[in-house]
Amino acid sequence: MEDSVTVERLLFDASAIVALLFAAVMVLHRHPVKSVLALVVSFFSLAICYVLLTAPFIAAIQVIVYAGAILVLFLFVLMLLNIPAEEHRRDTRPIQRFLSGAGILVFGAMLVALLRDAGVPERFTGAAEQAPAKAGEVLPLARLLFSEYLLPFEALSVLLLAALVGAFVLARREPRGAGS
Amino acid sequence: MIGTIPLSDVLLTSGGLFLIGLAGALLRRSAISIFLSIELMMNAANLALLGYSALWGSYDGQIVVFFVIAIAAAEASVGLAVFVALFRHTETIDVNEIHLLKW
Amino acid sequence: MTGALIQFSAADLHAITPELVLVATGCLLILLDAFAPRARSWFAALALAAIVASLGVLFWLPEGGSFSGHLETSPLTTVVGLFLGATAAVAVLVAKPYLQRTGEEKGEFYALLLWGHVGVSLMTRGLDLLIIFIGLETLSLSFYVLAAFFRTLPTSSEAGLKYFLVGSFGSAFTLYGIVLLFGKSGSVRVADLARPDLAGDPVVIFALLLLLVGFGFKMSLAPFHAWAPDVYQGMPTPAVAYLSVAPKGASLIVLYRVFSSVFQSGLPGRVESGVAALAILSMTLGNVVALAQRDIKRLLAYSGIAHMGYVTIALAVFGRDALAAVIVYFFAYLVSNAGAFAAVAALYRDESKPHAVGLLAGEGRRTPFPAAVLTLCFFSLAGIPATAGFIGKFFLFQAAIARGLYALAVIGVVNSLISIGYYLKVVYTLYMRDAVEPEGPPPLAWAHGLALALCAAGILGLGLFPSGLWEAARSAAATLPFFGS
Amino acid sequence: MSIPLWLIPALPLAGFAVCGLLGKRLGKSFVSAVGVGSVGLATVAAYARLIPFTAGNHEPVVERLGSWITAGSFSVEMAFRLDVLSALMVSFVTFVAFWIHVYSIGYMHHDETDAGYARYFAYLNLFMFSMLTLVLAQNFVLMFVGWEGVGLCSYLLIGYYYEREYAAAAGKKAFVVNRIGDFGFLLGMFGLFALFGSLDFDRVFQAAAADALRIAPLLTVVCLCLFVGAVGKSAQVPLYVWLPDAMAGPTPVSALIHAATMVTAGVYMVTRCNVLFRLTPDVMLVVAWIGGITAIFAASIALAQNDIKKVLAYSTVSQLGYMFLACGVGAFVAGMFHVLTHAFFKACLFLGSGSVIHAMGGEQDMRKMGGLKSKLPTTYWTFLVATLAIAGIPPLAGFFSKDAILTGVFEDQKYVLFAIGLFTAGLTAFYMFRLVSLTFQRSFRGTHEQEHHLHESPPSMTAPLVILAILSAVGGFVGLPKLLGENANLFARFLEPAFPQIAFARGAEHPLSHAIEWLLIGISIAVASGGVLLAWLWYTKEEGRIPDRIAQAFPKTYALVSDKFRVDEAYNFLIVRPFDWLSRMLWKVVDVLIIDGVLNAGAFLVELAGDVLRFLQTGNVRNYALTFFLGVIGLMLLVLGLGF
Amino acid sequence: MLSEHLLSAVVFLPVLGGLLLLLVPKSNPEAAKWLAFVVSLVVFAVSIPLWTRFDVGNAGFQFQEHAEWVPAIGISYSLGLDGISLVLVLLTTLLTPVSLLFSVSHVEKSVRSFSIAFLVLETGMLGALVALDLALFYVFWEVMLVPMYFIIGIWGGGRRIYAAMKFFLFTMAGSLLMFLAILYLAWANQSATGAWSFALADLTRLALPPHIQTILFLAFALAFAIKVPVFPLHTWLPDAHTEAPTAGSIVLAGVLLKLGVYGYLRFALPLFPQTALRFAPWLGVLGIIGVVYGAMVAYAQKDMKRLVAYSSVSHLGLVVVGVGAFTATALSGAVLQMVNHGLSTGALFLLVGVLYERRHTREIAAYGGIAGIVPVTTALFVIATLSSIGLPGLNGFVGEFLILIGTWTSAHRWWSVVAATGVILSAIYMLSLVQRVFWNPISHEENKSLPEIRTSELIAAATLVVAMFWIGVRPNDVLKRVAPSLEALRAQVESSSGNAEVRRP
Repeated sequence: MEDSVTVERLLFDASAIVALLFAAVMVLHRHPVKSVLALVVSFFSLAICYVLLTAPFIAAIQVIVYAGAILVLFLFVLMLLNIPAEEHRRDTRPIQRFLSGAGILVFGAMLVALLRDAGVPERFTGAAEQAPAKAGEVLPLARLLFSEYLLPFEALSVLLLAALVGAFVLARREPRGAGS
Repeated sequence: MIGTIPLSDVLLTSGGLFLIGLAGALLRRSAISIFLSIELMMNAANLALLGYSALWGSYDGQIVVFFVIAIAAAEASVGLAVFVALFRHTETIDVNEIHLLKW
Repeated sequence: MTGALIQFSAADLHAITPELVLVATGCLLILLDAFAPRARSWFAALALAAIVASLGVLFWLPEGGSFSGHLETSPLTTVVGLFLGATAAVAVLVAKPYLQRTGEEKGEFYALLLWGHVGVSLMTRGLDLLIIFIGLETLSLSFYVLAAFFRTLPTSSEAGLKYFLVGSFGSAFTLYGIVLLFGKSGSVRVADLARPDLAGDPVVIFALLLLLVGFGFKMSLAPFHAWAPDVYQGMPTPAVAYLSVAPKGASLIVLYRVFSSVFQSGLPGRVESGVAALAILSMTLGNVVALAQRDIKRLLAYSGIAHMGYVTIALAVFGRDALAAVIVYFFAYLVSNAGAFAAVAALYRDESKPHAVGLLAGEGRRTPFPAAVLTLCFFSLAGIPATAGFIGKFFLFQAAIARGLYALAVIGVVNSLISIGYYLKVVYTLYMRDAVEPEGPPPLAWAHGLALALCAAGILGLGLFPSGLWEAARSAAATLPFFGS
Repeated sequence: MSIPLWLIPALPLAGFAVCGLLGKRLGKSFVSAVGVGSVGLATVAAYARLIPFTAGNHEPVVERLGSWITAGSFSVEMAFRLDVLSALMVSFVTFVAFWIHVYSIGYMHHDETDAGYARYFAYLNLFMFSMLTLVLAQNFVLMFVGWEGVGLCSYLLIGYYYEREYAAAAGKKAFVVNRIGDFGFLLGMFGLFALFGSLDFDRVFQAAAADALRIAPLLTVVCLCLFVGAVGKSAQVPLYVWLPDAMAGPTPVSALIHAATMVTAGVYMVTRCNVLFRLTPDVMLVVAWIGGITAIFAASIALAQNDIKKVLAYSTVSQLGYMFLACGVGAFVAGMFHVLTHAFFKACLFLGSGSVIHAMGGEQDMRKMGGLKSKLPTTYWTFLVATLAIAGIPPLAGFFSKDAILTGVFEDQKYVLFAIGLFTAGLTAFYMFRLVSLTFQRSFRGTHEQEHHLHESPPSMTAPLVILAILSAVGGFVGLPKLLGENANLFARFLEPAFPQIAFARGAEHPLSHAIEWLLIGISIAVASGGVLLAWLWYTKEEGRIPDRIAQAFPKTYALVSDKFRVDEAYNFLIVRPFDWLSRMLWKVVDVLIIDGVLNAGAFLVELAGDVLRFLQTGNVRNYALTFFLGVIGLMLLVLGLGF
Repeated sequence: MLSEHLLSAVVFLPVLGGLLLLLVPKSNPEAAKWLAFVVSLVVFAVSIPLWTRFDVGNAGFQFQEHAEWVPAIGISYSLGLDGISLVLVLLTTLLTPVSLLFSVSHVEKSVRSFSIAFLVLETGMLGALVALDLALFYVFWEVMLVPMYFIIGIWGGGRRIYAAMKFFLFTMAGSLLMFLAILYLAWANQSATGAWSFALADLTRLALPPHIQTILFLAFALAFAIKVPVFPLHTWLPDAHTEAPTAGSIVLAGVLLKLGVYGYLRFALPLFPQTALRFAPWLGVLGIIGVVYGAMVAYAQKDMKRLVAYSSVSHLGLVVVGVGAFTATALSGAVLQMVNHGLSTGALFLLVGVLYERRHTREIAAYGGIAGIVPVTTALFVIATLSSIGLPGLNGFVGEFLILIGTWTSAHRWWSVVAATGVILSAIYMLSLVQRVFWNPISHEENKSLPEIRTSELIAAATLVVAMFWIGVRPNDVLKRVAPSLEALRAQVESSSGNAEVRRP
């Protein structure tokens, strides 16, 4: 399809670029705290993309849960352990860097080649046309969640429970000498 | 075509994010940074999901994203707990320094 | 879209009772641990009871889909559920004395084990990719924690870290695969993948391969195996006994479910060759490297890698009999491998030291029973006739040959010849060398003995009378849609 | 048919069983009773069958005890045969053997242990069993049983003094060399079976006589194989080497086995198969030449030996050569006749030497003897008679048989062989009298205590001597030459039936004129007495100065001869040592180095691969992630390829 | 009851006995030893009716039993006995008590386990000999390895672990490919007839394309050739025999090796007749190489057991020649020779064991001149030697003779010429062994006080000697039972191979 330039699209691309940019910063920056902050920015701009993709609710969760809760948790742990910046020294095994680089290039090539036209098979674009772009309706989402997706929802509870208990088991500071 | 945003933009962005995450996971030495990169990879997945979901005009994609975010959160809590537990022994989370178990 | 928000029927409730029982018991254990620590000695019994109960329920479930077709109850899920439950039971039996000895007998251990187990069974029963993914994650999270469970041991924490990092790395790939499949089919239901035009689509194949990678990782299939030796070594042995068996079986079942739904008309040649390549690599690498291992847990890890190579042959074969063979193989693998880890747990005294094979010298005479069971397990893993392991290989290679994959079969047997090398190394250390350790392992607890006895019985029982299991596996395999059958 | 034939060998077998199992406990006297008794009974049983047989028409008798081995097309019976040939053999085998058993009582009495004594008689009885089976067998396989059985007994008896290394070695040597012969015998049997589908004497010979032309070429090979067997058993060139060493055994054994009976089995076998041999002239020629060469070769060695038993041994070899010479020229009768007479005088000689050695306290070197005739009169006179017999001085037995052979050779126009035979006769006379003079005449050359102990042997030993001496004296009259009337040669007439007329086969087609026959007789007498006289002159009268001078004149030649032409050394160098070397090579190189080497190398490489690959497991989780990732890429590339 | 399940009884009594042994307290080794011995005796007793009630002249399988095992893929528990298996079964049930009787006075280390292992081994061997279903056969075939592995590895000599591993891996290497071949056959049958089956009778009816036949045949042949062992694959044998405890060596040489030839006759030949006949010449050539090579290498040995072990290579080479020649006579000879080799080599190993248990060395050089000190042992050893070098009147001769003469009448006359040299060679190496060990002057003081053979050992050895004489004098007792089955086999092979390459005399 020949692309028509619209505001939406510009906005999307812009925020996408920002997201990519800060993601790169996150990866490249040697200081953990700073890279976390970079990630926050990247997540925010992703949230914008979400909105443009007619998923405001998810965008909200993205901001609140991800950028808000999770990354803050990261920062918290970083402070707790006051991890220093990865001091800049030559990697003892350059092979790791080299192979990773090469691998990423190859894999990148694949991804691009695949995703450039990873659209929906033509026969089903019809379905795509009658897209109910009722932006930001939460109710249907909730309905689905409690009917169609009830089981995953309940399964998720087990997962969260396990994670909770697990985190508690591991992080709980043990009275020294206890055990063994 | 979602509205006027071509799907390819979305997917390529997500792919880019995935690759960047990948790079981070493979190149960073601090366990936390590695895990951050992995979070990024999951976000890449989310973006793609939303793109497709919008394309199909269904909510399923969004639901999945919703779950993924929750899972990511859970993973984060466990992961960080693991780091803390390990840190108590090794005083570092630089994975280059952590190789009691090998060969 | 009117009426109650939550649409939820008694049938659904009935369908997930097995999981519910386990989850509830898990919570109960946590609470007891917090408020009635003195009940600890009963935790294992409680957990075991829960597992047995859920197994019992399994047989009373009405067949068919539930939760609007997201959860399957079928011969397949029943048989596989039996397999998973048995594994969990063995793990619990082993855990009891083991944790007592190491002073780590906590409710959390059992709880996490049970919840992880729930995750696994959801993987096998889930009819949509989301449930499968959640199940996978539940399993992973629980076992990340179990890996690091011995917080006093640096090795344990390190195992936790490694498992966590590589694991979440892997699940990112799995997730991306799921996303692409969703994108192509517009739904997360496995059934909706069954569209002729999808089978050939490179993106779909790419996505399926990502799934193969992700679940292959759980199966510790080379080259996605690197985590296994380290994690097994650092992880509490009972947890390994579970992790090294149940999730692997579940993963392969999931792969079979998805592949069989996409490739209605058989596996495309290139995919088949890809799977075959993984199988060959895994068999060969696992066996060859296992020869060089000194630590028995690592040795078992590599032997596990090799065995996953063998079963992956069955994925390449891709058919009803092959799936049945997979099921039989995993039952055999359960009794042999879980039994082996149970014996290992019984034969080593000190968790903080590596489990060097050399330390077993002379145990054959000093602690005859565990040693004998370990030997039996190893002969079974090596595929000596009259043991379960032989039966597994028998049906596996039979399927391969019937499908005309002779090369795979030949490479398979050559590999099992190599494997005999290291299995016998352990055996002769047990029986033909003189003891090096001043004192033998601690006295055998009854639970432990029971676990060993069950495994031994299973090995010989399956080895001598495989007929019943094969029939069951056949009918179970019929659940999935297969070309031809 | 009062006594079944199988009983004749069975009796000594029983003796063997008793002596072998109980002998040790029951003591010498019991053992001698059983050992000699069983043979005595066998002799009686044998004659009980022989006398009626000889009296009656000499129709062969076959007694079958039913099938022994049946497999596929092959089948062979337990069956015994009494015909003129076996009758002849049985008659003298049992007789001589009996007296040698008697002799042994005295000879072996000094043997320290009861166990050894019992062992000795057990072996001797076992030998009798085998020998009688050999001669009485009705088919080749059963014959082979006896054939190998006598070989075994000779092995056991040569190695009787097993604690002496050379005795043990000699026994082994005898068995192995015999086995080489048996190898030929086996192939011969296979060939016969392939040709005639049976190994029964009657069947084979009749079939052979029936369609001679068809089978002739293959039959030649078969007969050669059979003859190889005979060569081994009867110590012919090139397989004679075991017989001289065999003297390591007790002297009665040498007398019985290595002179009178076993070694003649080869001659018996060839004669038994005369139908086959007569059909294959080429083989006959080989037989004749082997015989002739052996005769002269062994005789020449005997010239320079100083060990009394060694001289006798070589003379035995030489005499056996004579017998084959006879067979080779078709004079089977003469051959068998010589077998008979030889049995008498050679047994007598060996027993005599035994008596000497007994008296000399084990001394066997003739240079340390001399002048024994006064001390051991009986031994001396018997010995002298036997010597004259073997030398071929009329009218003693040896003269007739030897003359018959020479005549046969001449009739067959093998003049070179005739010359050889004649010369050998001379040599024989010479070295035998050298022996006599060195041993009995002249003055005693041994130590004083030896001289002190010199004594005549007990009657149990002298009696056999006398009897055998008498037989060597008169035994020849059964076979007077044809000159003295057509029916003079009872022996030949008796054996008639053993040599059926065959088409295509050629007998003696040009009979000699009486004049020539007389001439031949004259020549042989002259040669024989010449040899005797020369020996007497050189050794008794001149006290051996001339031979010494000759020896000094040609030291090399003398050394060569007295070293038996160093044949053993040659064999050792050409066969034994290469064999040792080769077998060690096969083991160390092929087995250990190549086969195991390859296998271990394979195993090692796999192990090595493991040891290398395990270091991929660096312990660094980033590397794990990387391997994972690379695995993903690899899989993708493999399945999707680069250009999707 | 017992009567129609006679075979099952014979096969499984030993294992039941083994379970019974578990009840014996570890503290009481004597009881364990004797109980094991008694069990094996009972097994022998039970196996006698097989011999007496065997319908001589009936070529087919007798005492048949059939039951479903894994019906879904047609694995059945079917046993049967014909002449060939009959003699080997009796050999097995005879040699086991003999070995156990010998062990009674010589096994000290964990006696109970030893006895159990031995009884399990017996079941394995017997099962393999009577199984008529390939899957069942394979199970028994492999199960044999495990107890033997332990017997060598635990109760063996100095390099026992190496030997045990080598034995296990070697044999496994062979049989794994056979395993695949069996699976292929079953599948071929399924795709041909639509029904799964592993029954020999069914699979024999398959008409496979030649190239497939060739591959499958080679897989089978490899497994059996390693077990026999045929020339280049023999190197596991000297080590295993040498390091194994005496009882182990007896059974190893006496029975296990035979299973190679047996398997070839029972399975490889009927299943792949054309190919088998096409490869027969190779087999024969390897056989004669084995005869000569084994003999020569044996001659070079300095270790008594090693020498006897290599003599086995030579003897079984001769058996292989007989099988390769494939005439009725040669085949009968081969089967008989298997029994003979079991008896003579068994006896040799037993008597070497007698000496070893007294001096704890197998070095030939450590002996010499002991005939006077241990006359009975000497006598028995000499008899065993004579039997092994094929002296007429003893068993060895009959077998050898039949093989050679049968081969001579086959298409490959020259084989028997070469193979007959074994007659000479065997005399050379065995007699020099006898000379160096029993004759010659006494070279070592400690030998002067060498104790004579014990009664138990004497009985064990004497049993074998009696058997040697019996077969030597009345070989037909065996031959007439074997012949019909062999005839049937030849008929079957030749008819289905359609070529008369095998010339009848």
